[in-house]
Amino acid sequence: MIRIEPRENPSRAFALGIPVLSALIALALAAIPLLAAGANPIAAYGQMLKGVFGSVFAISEMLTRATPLIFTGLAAALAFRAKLWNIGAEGQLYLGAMAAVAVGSGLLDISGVLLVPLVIVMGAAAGAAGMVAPTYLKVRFGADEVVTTLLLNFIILIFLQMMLEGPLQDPMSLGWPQSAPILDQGVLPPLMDRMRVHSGLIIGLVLAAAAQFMLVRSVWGFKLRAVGENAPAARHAGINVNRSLFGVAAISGALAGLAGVSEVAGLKGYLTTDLSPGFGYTGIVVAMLAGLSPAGVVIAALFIASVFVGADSMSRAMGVSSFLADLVVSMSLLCVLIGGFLAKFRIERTGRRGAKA
Amino acid sequence: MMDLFNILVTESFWAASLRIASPLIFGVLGALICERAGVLNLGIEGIFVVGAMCGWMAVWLGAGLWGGVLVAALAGGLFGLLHAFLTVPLGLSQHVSGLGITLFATSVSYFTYRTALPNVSSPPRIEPFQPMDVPILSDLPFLGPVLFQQTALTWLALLMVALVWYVMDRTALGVALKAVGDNPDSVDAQGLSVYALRIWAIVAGSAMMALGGAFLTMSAFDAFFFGMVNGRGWVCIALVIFASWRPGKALLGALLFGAFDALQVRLQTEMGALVPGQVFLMAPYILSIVALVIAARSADYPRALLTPWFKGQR
Amino acid sequence: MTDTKVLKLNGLSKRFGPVVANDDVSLSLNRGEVLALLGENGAGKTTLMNMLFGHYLPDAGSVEVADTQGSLQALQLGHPQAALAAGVGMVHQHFALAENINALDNITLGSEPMLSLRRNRQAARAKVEELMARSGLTAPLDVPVGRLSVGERQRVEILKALYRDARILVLDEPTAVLTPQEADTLFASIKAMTKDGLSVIFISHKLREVLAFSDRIAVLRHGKKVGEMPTSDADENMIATLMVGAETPKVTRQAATPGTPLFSLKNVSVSGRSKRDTLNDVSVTVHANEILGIAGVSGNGQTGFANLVSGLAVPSNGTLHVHGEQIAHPTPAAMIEAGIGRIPEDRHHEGIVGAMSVAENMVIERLHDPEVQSRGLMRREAIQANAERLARSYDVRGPGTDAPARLLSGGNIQKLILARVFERSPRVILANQPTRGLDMGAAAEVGRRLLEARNRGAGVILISEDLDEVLGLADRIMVIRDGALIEAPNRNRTQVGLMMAGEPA
Amino acid sequence: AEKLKVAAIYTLPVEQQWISRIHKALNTAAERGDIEYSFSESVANTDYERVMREYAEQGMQLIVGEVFALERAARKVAKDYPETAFLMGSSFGPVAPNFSVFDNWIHEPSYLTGMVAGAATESNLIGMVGGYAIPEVNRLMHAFMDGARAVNPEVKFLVNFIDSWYDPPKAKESAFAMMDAGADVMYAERFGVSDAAVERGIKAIGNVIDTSGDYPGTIMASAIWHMEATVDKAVSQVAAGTFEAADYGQYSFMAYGGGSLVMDESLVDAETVAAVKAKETEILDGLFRVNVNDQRPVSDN
Ligand SMILES: Nc1ncnc2c1ncn2[C@@H]1O[C@H](COP(=O)(O)OP(=O)(O)OP(=O)(O)O)[C@@H](O)[C@H]1O
Ligand SMILES: Nc1ncnc2c1ncn2[C@@H]1O[C@H](COP(=O)(O)OP(=O)(O)OP(=O)(O)O)[C@@H](O)[C@H]1O
Ligand SMILES: [Mg+2]
Ligand SMILES: [Mg+2]
Repeated sequence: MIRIEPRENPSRAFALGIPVLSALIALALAAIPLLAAGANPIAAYGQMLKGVFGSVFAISEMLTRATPLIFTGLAAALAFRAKLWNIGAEGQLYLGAMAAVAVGSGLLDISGVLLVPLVIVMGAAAGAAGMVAPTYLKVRFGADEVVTTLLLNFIILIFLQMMLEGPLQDPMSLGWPQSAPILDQGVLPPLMDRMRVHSGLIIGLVLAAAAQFMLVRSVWGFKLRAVGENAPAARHAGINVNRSLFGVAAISGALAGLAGVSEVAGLKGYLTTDLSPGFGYTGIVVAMLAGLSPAGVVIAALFIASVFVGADSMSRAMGVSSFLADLVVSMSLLCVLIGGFLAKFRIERTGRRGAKA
Repeated sequence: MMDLFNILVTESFWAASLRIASPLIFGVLGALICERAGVLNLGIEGIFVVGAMCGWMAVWLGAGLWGGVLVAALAGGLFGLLHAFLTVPLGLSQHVSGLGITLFATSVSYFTYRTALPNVSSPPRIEPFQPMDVPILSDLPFLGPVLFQQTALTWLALLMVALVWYVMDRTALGVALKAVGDNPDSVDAQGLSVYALRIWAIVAGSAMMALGGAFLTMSAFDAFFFGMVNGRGWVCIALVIFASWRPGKALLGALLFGAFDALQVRLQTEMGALVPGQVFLMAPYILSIVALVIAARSADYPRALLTPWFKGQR
Repeated sequence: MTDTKVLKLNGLSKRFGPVVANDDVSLSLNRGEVLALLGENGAGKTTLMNMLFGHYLPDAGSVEVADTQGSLQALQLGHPQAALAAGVGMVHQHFALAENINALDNITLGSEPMLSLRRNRQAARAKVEELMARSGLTAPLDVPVGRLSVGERQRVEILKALYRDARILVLDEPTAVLTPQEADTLFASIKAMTKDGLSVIFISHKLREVLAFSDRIAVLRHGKKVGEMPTSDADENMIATLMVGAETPKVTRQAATPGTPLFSLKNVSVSGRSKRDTLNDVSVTVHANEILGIAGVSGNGQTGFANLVSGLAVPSNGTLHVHGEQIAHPTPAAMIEAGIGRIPEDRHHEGIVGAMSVAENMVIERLHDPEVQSRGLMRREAIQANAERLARSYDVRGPGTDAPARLLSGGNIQKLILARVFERSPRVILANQPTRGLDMGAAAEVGRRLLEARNRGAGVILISEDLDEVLGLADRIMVIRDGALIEAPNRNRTQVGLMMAGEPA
Repeated sequence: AEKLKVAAIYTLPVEQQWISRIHKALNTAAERGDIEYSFSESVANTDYERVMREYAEQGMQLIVGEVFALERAARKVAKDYPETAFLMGSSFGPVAPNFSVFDNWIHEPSYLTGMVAGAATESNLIGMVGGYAIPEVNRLMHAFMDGARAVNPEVKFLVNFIDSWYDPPKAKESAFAMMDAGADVMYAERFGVSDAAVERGIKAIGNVIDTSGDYPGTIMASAIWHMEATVDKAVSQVAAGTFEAADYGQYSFMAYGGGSLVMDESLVDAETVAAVKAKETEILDGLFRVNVNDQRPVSDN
């Protein structure tokens, strides 16, 4: 029989060391698929490191990959804090991206000082709408938001296809379902010459800091936590639970929408149906790895991005299937989850019969 | 409107609905079993992929069709066991563990497939389940084509509905499962193991989900493709709530979704010139949400869903 | 009474982290005996019983249980299954019932082979019906337990244990949610069963029933056994002293003259989802310097009444006045604003946000107060100082004001809520089951605070199922039944009890 | 001679019909010993640019791929690596000095398969199931429809898109629905359609790849894409150091052997075979040009 006991005073080194150790274990486990594919694991690890940290380019690519994850991670972290299970960041991301190209690709030919904020605000608003609607269905009809947000992802993606074959289609695209590019003055400026990493990253970091501060210090954050931890008690104490839920729904959706804005206005320039390789879903993982802490989201996003970019680059260098990258990411996630558990609890073996004296 | 009516009375439409519903029936039953025991299994989408890949691969390697079904179920059960380990004794977040399992199961399947078949340009095919032509019954008007020209796996799905209903409603095991999803303490206090019940429920439910995947490669089609699960698992997560965790309603929900989907194809073909085709593609999802909104108030959740339970703690 | 031992606990110890819940406790039980286990909140009573039943694994010690032949056998620890097989049944302090299945299924759960495809429901039903007839404990068998009243649930819990042929029955605070009459019936049934050889350990904070129904008393303090005696040798004072290690001051009510009306309902109805939260045409006025006691069997509309006063329920008709002003749209915030302090019935679920700190829970009802926040930001120093001050003056004990409130014991949670409520000097106080599950010391403290508030001019509404408590504290008594409030003509215990049960006074 | 280092980057798995043709041509070149071939499949568009740069950094001499969703970014990368040759599926033009483009211009054989289908249908109703309505697909469908109308003015079409590249069960259901509506010849743009045709015992027309071996007796004709001409041309130019930015689209034309028609003459009546062959010669001789129409096709009603 085993027993699970909370650790009394986990030391700091321990709390930090365990996740790192579990990430290393995950990498060790990656040797299994590598060997199965006939590659040399040791060489592979070298390639992996090189792929993330080997050059300024590699690092900038890792940051580029992490940027949308910071937004979607924050979106999930804040909503989950209020126990509002927003599984729809993927759809909200696309809503944000659609709004961004709708206003940013020529509708208004205004100066960048105005256009960039406008693109950002419209994208955020569209994402927010994408989460407020299911929240309304939850509050008004009791429709479970896990389901509605999940299904909305499909609906929005199909809607996107429709828009890209219709009103949002670039007349110059030769029939391809893609939007016109964001005007030059509407683009989020890049951070480094010749690199893809762009100022969306800065916006993400600032928002993460703001979210952390608001959550811990503000009345808004206080209410949010109270609603999430115990909604009946919060209601009893005079907190307007529905208003809090709608508020956090709007913010969560807006953050996911900003992920779309950042990808489309910072990176790709125009919108296609495959803008996001599942950033919305990965955001949930990022948020949970971060223990729903906004500051932690940044670290978790960097972690996931590093593992992916490293493993992806390694798979190419080693000539093994590129599906390896997702495999390594998922193994790291599972190991870090277990590790996080071991950092907080210890598992005790107890005698099967009777007690130890 | 006349068109719609004409479609709804054709046998082939209902046969198609049942065919489309079959993998969903497995999936929604699997989700139902897990959630009845109090554990959300978002690994379903990945477990579908595993079932589709392993079942197909086993047949391709010569295990025979039923051998493939068995392998798919075992593989699904194995990933279920992993989810169970993470969420039951360790009590980790069911959302994250589930999404992690989906990512893991999908990437393992893809990687394995590609490593086993590095250089194919068109996926190898197997001889899939064939529609069962039951001599006299198949010739019945209407019911014949709808019911008796389905494959054995569709029949297995219907059988599973009955089985799950029977177990849930009529056996001690079913009562215990329902109880452990409502209040684990009630089960613990009666000397049953909360852990064992939950773990086995997740394993069984996941095996069931994998059959849904196997249906895709062994009955609906005869080869494995990347991405062919295409969100069917997620749909099951929605349907189980629509079904209020009842097997009969789960069947109904899956059939409704299947019917919407079958209808969607037919309407898109007929009216594609008038309305963008995507409107029809969206319809099953939108109608699911509408159905959920209507059904939501009456849905009584397994109260312990999402809440981990630890022995000897409060 | 025979003196054959049916149960021996030998030197059981149990720690939870730094807390020593049980320290070398030994106890024995005779056949046909009723043993009362007493102690303050957190003294370790439940823990001791949980070790006996196998929920917790002791750190040290052993348990012996008599088999059907009467000889003591070592019990395998840590396995409820083993305890059940040895004839030990336990009724938990918090119901351990699945609400989505019916009573019969709850009772037979775990007693049938799991993998069998058939169940013998007839035999099970016959056995339960026979048990109900024999024990006098009845409950509807075919409705989901979620629809049963607390009293019915309590009886299902006991039937569960009896169904497993328990020869030793452990009852952890079985009467905390019962009316005096229900409690008396329950004990009468149990007493009858001891004639057939059933042995009982029961835990209670109600000394009246302890003295009336037990044969022997054992007292725990801080996890240690500090006394054991035949009930005939004990009296209230002596037990109380043993329990807390000092004498507890008695709460005594002095008469007071009611002042101006502070809170009034005129022909108010609330349409709820069940009988619990439905009110029919209720009119009542609470005055300054007055404690209005509302007695009644749980489930008769107390929840609806409390929701109304808390601002959680909106009246379907009638008017509500606080301090002469009508409140047209009651919300919790509006009620707090109007000066109503609320002590909720379910302190864990409605009273506190367990994951937030004690300090945060102390200000949760006044987030707009400039003392608590400025320009949308929480004032941490002020909140901390407030918490320290309140913890001191209301004696909230626990791991500190920074610790999550869930770590407090039930009694201390209640003190936290009292501090939060009384701190604002509310004009009207709603106290819903304020002493449920609290030990005598803590309960006395609540009573003292309520009286103090009334003496300073507040109007108090005290909702309680504990008739003794109502009789002891209230200046005026009303009985709630089927969503209606009826004035009690006098303070006669029996008569009010009968009114609660629905018989004409 | 030193083997040429060639890398390919695909946004979908190599089983996808379109990609499988590029993959096959490159594998053939590798087997011949001309090149050393590596590839990345299922690369998300977000990652595409990084992968291009990584391969360029690794010293690949020729990079093949498809840049339909990132036309600009890809051209930017090419500019940053002028030493590397890029041969990309693209809707736009080449960019000097090193960015060449190609596309599956097999509208000519598609037209011919349309003639086969138009002659074969008895119900005058042809079903077409597509993945996404992108120009690459639309163009071939329109060519097919033109071919069918040329031999049978009565013919009508049912068109359906499943909005997925990989959902054979769904494609199959779409096909069944069309057959229920009376279609007796199917245009099989996606996996799954021919399977439905086999089950119902009707005929189908293949596209891009030759699947007649998998569905004997069902596939009357297919328009096949051959990337060999394109790939071999590019490889030899890179090897010779003469690679220039050019539009390789023409190498997919029938005249260059980039597109061809296969026909199962046992399933097609002799008259049609003759007519199709005559038209094929006209095309090869440059006497007939098949129209290009990239608009989304819709059902007739
Ligand atoms: N599962 C647990 N985890 C941590 N601490 C526990 C646990 N169970 C009990 N304790 C500790 O054991 C002590 C004894 O608790 P127990 O519930 O046995 O008290 P009790 O005497 O039953 O109190 P009450 O009269 O309020 O029911 C408590 O003070 C608490 O600190
Ligand atoms: N989950 C937990 N983790 C750690 N300690 C706990 C936990 N739950 C309870 N405790 C500890 O148990 C002690 C008593 O808890 P418990 O709820 O039994 O109090 P109580 O006095 O018995 O109140 P009640 O009236 O609700 O029975 C508290 O002091 C608290 O520190
Ligand atoms: Mg207690
Ligand atoms: Mg207790």
